Amino acid sequence: MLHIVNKSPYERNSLESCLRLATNGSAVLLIEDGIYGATKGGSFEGKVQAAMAGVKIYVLGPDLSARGMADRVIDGVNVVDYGGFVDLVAEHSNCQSWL
Amino acid sequence: MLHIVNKSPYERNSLESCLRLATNGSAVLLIEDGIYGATKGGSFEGKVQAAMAGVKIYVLGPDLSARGMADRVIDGVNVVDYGGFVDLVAEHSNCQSWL
Amino acid sequence: MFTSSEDMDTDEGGVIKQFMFVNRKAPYGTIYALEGLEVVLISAAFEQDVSMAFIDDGVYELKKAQDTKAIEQKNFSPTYRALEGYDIEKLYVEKESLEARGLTEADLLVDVIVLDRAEMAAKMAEQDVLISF
Amino acid sequence: MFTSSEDMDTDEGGVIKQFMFVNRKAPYGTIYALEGLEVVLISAAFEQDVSMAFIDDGVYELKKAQDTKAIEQKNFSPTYRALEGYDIEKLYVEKESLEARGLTEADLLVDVIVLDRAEMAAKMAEQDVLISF
Amino acid sequence: MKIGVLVNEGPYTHEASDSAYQFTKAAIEKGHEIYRVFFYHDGVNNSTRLTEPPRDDRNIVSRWSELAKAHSLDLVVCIAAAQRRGIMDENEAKRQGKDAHNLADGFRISGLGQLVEAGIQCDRLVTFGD
Amino acid sequence: MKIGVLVNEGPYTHEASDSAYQFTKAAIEKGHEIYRVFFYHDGVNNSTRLTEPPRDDRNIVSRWSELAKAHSLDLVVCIAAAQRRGIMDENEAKRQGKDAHNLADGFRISGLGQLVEAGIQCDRLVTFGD
Repeated sequence: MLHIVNKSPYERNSLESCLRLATNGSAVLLIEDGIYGATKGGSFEGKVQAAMAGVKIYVLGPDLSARGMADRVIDGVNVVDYGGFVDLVAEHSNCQSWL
Repeated sequence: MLHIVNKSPYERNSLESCLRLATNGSAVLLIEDGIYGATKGGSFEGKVQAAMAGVKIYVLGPDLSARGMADRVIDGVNVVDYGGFVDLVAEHSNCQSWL
Repeated sequence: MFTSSEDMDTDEGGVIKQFMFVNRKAPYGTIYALEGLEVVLISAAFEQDVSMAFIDDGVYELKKAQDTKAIEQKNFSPTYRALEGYDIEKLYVEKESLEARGLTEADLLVDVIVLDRAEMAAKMAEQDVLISF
Repeated sequence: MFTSSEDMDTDEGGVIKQFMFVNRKAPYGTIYALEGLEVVLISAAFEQDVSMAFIDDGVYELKKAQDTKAIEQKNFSPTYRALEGYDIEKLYVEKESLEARGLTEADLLVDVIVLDRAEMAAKMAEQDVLISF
Repeated sequence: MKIGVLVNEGPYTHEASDSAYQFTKAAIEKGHEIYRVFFYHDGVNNSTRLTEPPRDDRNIVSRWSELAKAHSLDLVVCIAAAQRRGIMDENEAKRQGKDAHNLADGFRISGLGQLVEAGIQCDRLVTFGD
Repeated sequence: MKIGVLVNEGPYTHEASDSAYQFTKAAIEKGHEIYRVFFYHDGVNNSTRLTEPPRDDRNIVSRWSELAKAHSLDLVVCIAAAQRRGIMDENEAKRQGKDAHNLADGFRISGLGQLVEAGIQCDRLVTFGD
């Protein structure tokens, strides 16, 4: 299953809820303001690091670059472009957007 | 100063930020989905209780009733109607909406 | 409000999919709960395997004693009780979301199935289509 | 984008008020940062005592190295550097918001005044008008 | 007291416009002067006369129009925000070469300066939004 | 693969419509079939031809219209959501007694059943919103 999160973890509970309800082996893609969840140095980083034991984390490159955060990605998080976003949707049998 | 918060403290950081930046003696009015911050029994109640040492908390009755929470108000929180909302605005020299 | 009958063509060649409508927003502050219900009701005509999940502030949608007179919005909470008549009976509520908000099943206006986070996660993972509000 | 000149009538009888524009949202995910800047620039024509506060995700608005080509939105971050030319020089950034996001002053594209939460709270309390985005 | 109101979200999707309306009505009842209601961001969407809500629901747009008529309210829609979102009066439609316009009775389109000016002129400015 | 796209927010205010557009374009480039793009909630506001964004900004509405034309996309606007928010095609305007309509080229207004049907027909349904 692919989870899509588009909100900053500092503003909303979306990423936290997503990580709480993502089963082991599922994938989480961070887009739009959600990309801040994939960045280093902030107070939410630990939760993402811990989650990476069970789920794969992806982040949308175009949204990272727009926000000037392209050089801050947590090690082990995979950066994808819109084509990669499409591939993730195709590779997983279903998806949920945490609006 | 009057602070107005219209978001659930379980969904967003608005109320938490408001309480962090409200000076002693200021007032906080909870409206719309913000009313959940004025209700008993949830995991955010403690933070509101603690804040009440320094700030006065008000909640908009019409929004409480709409959500079926009229009988759950934390002791010491003042329930006002739209007229009371107007009075709060008039009584304080300025106001900030935590959108 | 819920009487629209456009596109009720249910002849989809017998495909039955698992549809889950995921509700994470409180009522009235935004329209998502109400317009979400509109989709759920329409979906009943397509004879799919439909369920609703109530997570985070979505559990507030089911709170008893809603009275919207003073905000001049329509109280749509009775619609949740009408869902049974549409054969929509799988209303899953996450236990952790209820507890964090100090609510219990007795506070809800309709019978629900309470799932803990692991059960809810498994239920979501097995769906074909998830639509989230 | 920032050239609108409607209602530039600044003859307000010499009243000077303290205006603070409070920015709490990240850029690009929503339009509030951009349309907020539009108000700030217009306000410069009214010769008021204007300041901006950057709190919570609002601090991300000032992050260096924004490059919006791939999302096809306009990069409006250079506008923050142009504010000085409009005599808008009081850009207050909350220290706690920066730290929670792992940012330092060196990450910001313009000179700011960093205030801790108590100083920021005091600054907000003394304003005449607060407009929040 | 002179009060200004800023509405930043459109009708129905967010409660902001409802709250702003109820607040404005209550302020008038309390004897205050509503100097101006300014519609910004998606708030401009409150001013389209093309809405047709379900019969058993409130009509947010015409409710504002009627309140404006009854109390000579100044309802101002930000021109820049309106252009981005497809709100046009007859003049703007002509100027932009559009074949239709949709501004409702009681609203006028003007610049952002009207918001700043309201901040200067009013004793209080109250914001409603998301 | 057959993909459906659901857009729940209007143009400019939220990035949702931008993301949905870029996703749709990329999916087409990858050889997938976009079965339908459904506009719900404030998403219906993507379909008004009255927008006039600043010259140096993207035109979100016409970008959708052009993509639809180039790839025969089915862009469906929910009728109930559209009525609440003031989006009308010529037929609807006539039926509701409105003096104007604003639906842009390439969009059609229809019922919510079209969303459920897309869920049934598509291999994937991807939602963009707030």
